[in-house]
Amino acid sequence: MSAAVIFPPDQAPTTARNPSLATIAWRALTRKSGRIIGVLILLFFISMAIFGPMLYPKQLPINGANLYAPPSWAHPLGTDFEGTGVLAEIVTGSRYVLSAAALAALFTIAVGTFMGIVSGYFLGLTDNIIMRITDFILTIPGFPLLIVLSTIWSFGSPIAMGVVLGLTGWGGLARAVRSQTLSLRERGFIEAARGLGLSNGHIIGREILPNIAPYIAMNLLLSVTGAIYAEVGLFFLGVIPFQANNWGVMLNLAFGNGAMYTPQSLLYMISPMACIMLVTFGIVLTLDALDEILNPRLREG
Amino acid sequence: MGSVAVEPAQASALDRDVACRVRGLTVTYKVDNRELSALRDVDLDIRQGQITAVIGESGSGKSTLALALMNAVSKPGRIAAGKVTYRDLGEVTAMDSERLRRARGRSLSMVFQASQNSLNPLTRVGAQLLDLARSHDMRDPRAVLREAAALAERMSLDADRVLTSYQHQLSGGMRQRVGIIFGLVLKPQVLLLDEPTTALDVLSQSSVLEIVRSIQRERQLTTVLITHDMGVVAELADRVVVLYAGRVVEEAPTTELIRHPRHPYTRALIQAIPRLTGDPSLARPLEGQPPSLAAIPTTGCVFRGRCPHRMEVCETSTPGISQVSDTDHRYACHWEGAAND
Amino acid sequence: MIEVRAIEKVYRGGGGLLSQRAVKALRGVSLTLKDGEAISLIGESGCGKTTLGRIIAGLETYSQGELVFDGTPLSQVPPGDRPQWFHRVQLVQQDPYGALNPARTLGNALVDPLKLQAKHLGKDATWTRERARELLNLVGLDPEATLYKYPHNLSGGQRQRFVVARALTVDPKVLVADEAVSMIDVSLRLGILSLLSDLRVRLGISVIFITHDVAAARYVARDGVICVIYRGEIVEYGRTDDIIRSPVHPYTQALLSAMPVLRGLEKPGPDRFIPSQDLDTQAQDEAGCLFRSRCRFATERCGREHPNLVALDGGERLHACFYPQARDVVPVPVG
Amino acid sequence: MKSLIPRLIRRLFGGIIMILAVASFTFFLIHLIPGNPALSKLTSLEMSGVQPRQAELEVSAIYGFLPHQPLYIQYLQYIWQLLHLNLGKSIMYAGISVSHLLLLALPWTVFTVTAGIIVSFVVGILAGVLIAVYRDRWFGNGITLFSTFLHGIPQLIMALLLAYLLTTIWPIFPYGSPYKASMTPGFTLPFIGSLIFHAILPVAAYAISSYGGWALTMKSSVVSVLGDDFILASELRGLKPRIRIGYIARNAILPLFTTLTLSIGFMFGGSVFIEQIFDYRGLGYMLITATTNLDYPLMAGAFLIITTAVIVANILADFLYTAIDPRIRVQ
Repeated sequence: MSAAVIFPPDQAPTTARNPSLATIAWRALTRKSGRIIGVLILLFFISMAIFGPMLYPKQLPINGANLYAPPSWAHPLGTDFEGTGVLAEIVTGSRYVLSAAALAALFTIAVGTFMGIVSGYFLGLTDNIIMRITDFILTIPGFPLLIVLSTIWSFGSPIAMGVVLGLTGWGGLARAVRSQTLSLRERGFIEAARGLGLSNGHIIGREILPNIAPYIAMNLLLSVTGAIYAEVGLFFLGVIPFQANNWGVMLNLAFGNGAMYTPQSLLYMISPMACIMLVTFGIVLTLDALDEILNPRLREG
Repeated sequence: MGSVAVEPAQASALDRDVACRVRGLTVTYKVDNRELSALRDVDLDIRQGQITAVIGESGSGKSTLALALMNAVSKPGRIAAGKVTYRDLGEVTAMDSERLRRARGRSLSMVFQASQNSLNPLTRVGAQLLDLARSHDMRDPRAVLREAAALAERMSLDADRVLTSYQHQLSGGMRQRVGIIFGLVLKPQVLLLDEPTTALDVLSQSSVLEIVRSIQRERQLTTVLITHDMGVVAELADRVVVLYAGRVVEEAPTTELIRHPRHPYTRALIQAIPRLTGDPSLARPLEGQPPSLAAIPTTGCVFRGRCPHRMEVCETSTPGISQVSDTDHRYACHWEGAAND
Repeated sequence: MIEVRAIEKVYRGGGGLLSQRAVKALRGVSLTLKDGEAISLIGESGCGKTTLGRIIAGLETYSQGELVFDGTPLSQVPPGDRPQWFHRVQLVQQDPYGALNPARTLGNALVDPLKLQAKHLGKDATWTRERARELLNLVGLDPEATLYKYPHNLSGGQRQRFVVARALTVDPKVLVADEAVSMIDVSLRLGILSLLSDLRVRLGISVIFITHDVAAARYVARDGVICVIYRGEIVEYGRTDDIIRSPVHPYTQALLSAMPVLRGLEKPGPDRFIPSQDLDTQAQDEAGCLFRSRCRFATERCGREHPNLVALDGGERLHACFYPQARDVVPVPVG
Repeated sequence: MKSLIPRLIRRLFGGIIMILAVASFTFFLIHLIPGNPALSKLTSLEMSGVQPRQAELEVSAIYGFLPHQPLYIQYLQYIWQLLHLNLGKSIMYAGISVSHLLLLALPWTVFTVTAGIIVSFVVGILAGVLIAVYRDRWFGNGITLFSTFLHGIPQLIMALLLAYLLTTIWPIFPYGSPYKASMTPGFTLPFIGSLIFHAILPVAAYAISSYGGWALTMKSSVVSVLGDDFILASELRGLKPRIRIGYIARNAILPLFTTLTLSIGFMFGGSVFIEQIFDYRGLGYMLITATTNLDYPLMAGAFLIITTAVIVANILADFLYTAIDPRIRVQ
């Protein structure tokens, strides 16, 4: 009996290796034009954060004679209430915003994934305790909590900011990862692995994690947007001492110095907001591709 | 017993006996820009007042057929060719949506798989029966409730309890009986049963089959039974249509089919049933895998990949319909051995 | 040899804090399974047969009684050694779709436990690779066509074969197959059943087959025993042929009656009856015979006294009915 | 009905525990603030020559506990005062009790947040249904894109944009206070009209920033309900379209109530920006001003009340859900 007849063409026996991750990623990216745009936006901002600040002096110059100037060659986005170039502020401010957001996202993911898997896999008392804490964290509104915390802990540096955002933001992810772990447990393969004597470490690392990896990767990017909003918001409210220029500080100064009341400040007001929205937009577009890259079932299609 | 090749038109002898006629039915699904046929060129007569079973495994197209009989194939599928005509309703494949809606549930009613929840989880059973009655403009919706209660009592259910229950308060066997009540309460002309007992417990299965059998006999209700289980067919059906990979491969009265299967697939299927009597080691597993939609060959015999009697001609030419002489038994196979039992 | 000694399983919970209710899944079940023997556990869903299988496979604990493997009771095994101890029993689950990790290749799924086994036996990586191929061949899968695939590339029947191969990686002495064919296409079911029978003969492992399908139970345990379970109790037990030919407990008779008759080849047994009442899984009645509310032969005594499992005519067969009477409910072959 | 009452009791009990936990958190927070403000206040009062007894009374009135006593006594004092709804006295609004200040602030926040939730919920659900119905056409894709875009804009940005664009660049709406400054507050038609007119932008900021989430959630909910077996069954039973739409709508909206609880916290959290930007003297405004002016009793009180409001709103949402879903209501 020839195998070709028994097996449908798309399931024909193959000994060929599966395509490499790079090939899969490239295919997924090029499938929709929006995805490429998303990745390009992100790359643009990342390089701005890395190299941008090198182009400007540490202390940006003030020019009292050139307040709220319209765009010019020297200042393509005009100037602010002190005559400082808006573009210069945007570029130098990006490093803090993006690095703190990236760190916060990493912390959030690490803590949330750990808590969620441990809670969903071991169940019992561990689960009970972790879920109580999660409920608590999820119920308390995030911004008010951060504001209150700012009185006892100065989190002006990107690392401190990342840690704080990570420690207060893992609740949602932990709960989602727990429910995914629980539903994986329902399926037989976890039980089978235990019956075969495979260790808990193996089961968590090799059986559970690969299944929720796409979800975690997507949340990593989503947490970046959440972290950007949080830090920009805190600086806007002025509850954290400014250590460096960033987009939140720009909004705070604009708001506090009356830029709200004059139409001339249009570019100054809009620029930091536009950057935040562009980064968000880039992340959303990239997420779409990431989902396909990491999901073995979608890859086949 | 010899066999002769016949034309499909000749095959359907008596119009008076036929409640529903399917001709040249082809249903395709659009997958990745390819049109794949789930059913191809199906001819079928549903006899008036009888139970006609359609048996097939997954990928045979039997669920698609159930939908097509109500002209309810939905995207990405479509009825690409053919007609489904009922004696009392006319051609459902040509009806506009409002006429179709009036026919569904009223003249043609369907009992769904036991594993499916066919009830709205947020509304009581009684209220949903009233919705059904109002949708079909019954003059006295209360009478429908009374009829439902009578049916419930007959199925040894507590009618008051069932009608005031939500779906989640009913066990699997009870839900399926409620599904049957919905199917019968408006006194349809044709009843479709789609895997009515799959996923039910053994004892529930046999009592549900018993209920269907007795009501069908009493009302002489034209019934179509869609199933994968030869046991259910043997218990209920008067006639059987065997579907494989979207094609009808054999059709005969039930006892005739079970006693003298002709098509190699039907033979293998019956041989693969473990039974309570006889030598268990005589049962033979069926080779190969069930058909997958993407892999159904478009020319030649659809079963050839698993067939022990495969010949060269099976690769190139689609077998025509042969009829066992002087009987109501038809099959589609090139193999000469099929003619002998 | 496996001995199940008077095992009870009680689930707590249901109904909130105030109305804590205990659900008795098993009420003192005793069984013995010799090496290489086949036993089929039959009953409706919710009767406790699955729980029993999972307890034997070490996936669930029991409340009372004792589980004994080759003379060693579980209670004497230190908790740390129990996973290793339960290696000898492997469960083949009902759902072959959930039993395989969708995110990993089949090769990995097979090699992981084999690596543990290799370490245990002092073998090297070559042995692992060869053993993987050997096992796939044993269950009728083509190794080259299987190892590099993901589970979604296989059909239901192929998956279940693979699940059996994976269970064999740790050289079990017992396979517990829990409704192992109910989610597979009809045309493929017999293939899996005969695979289980073959493995038992070729490898000398015992098979515990859990099902509600009496015909499948007979096929797998044709030279073994059938054990009928109702609401956590064994109600009838005996050699497969004896149980099928002359069931004495009304519940067994109901199960056998419910099997469809292949008209044309068979006709219904003269005593066949169809019980109209469904199993009430919430039933609270504890006095008397647990089956009496659904039993057409129940008497006043059945409501008063609880029938215990006793030998029929002093032989090997056991039953738990006050009025054991053989009835012809099985289809009779014709022509 | 049987399971409803125990569930109610359980939820209320859980809520009280939660509020107690938050109160404990604020208590310890004040102790962790660098320089221990309560103790330093006491010292400075005593240094300036106030009688020790008098100084103690004053500090105790402000913070609700006496800083030089053992910690557990301070804690008990604090909780005891809380049980009497005494949150201490404000520092920046010298001498005014925190509970009085917050009582005045509460309606502003509750009014705008509730309006925001209702508007976004209703509009979001309608948009979600439209997207689901037209999901394969440009119209549906258009709304999806628009909703995804709005969903991505944080409250801060939305509020700033609305305020700047619609009051400064295009001066359509008033800006800077919750009602016209020249008016005297009272139950008069012009005053209420002015209140509503001034509230349009802040409510819009709340609503727009969470509208997208509702629309997208509702869309996936409708799509998943459309795939349910009973919807196909209702079609094949020939139910009238009107009845079928009712089936779909009820089943699709229900799961959204569980998301509502998360949204409530998000909305209250956003009040810190929106009240700051639109100059509403609500809870969020109080929290920010208290924090930046080192008025710790007011800060702790505002935080506690915001959290309590969220917890109460969650319990209400949970009840609404329980009342609608028979699967929980009837066992």
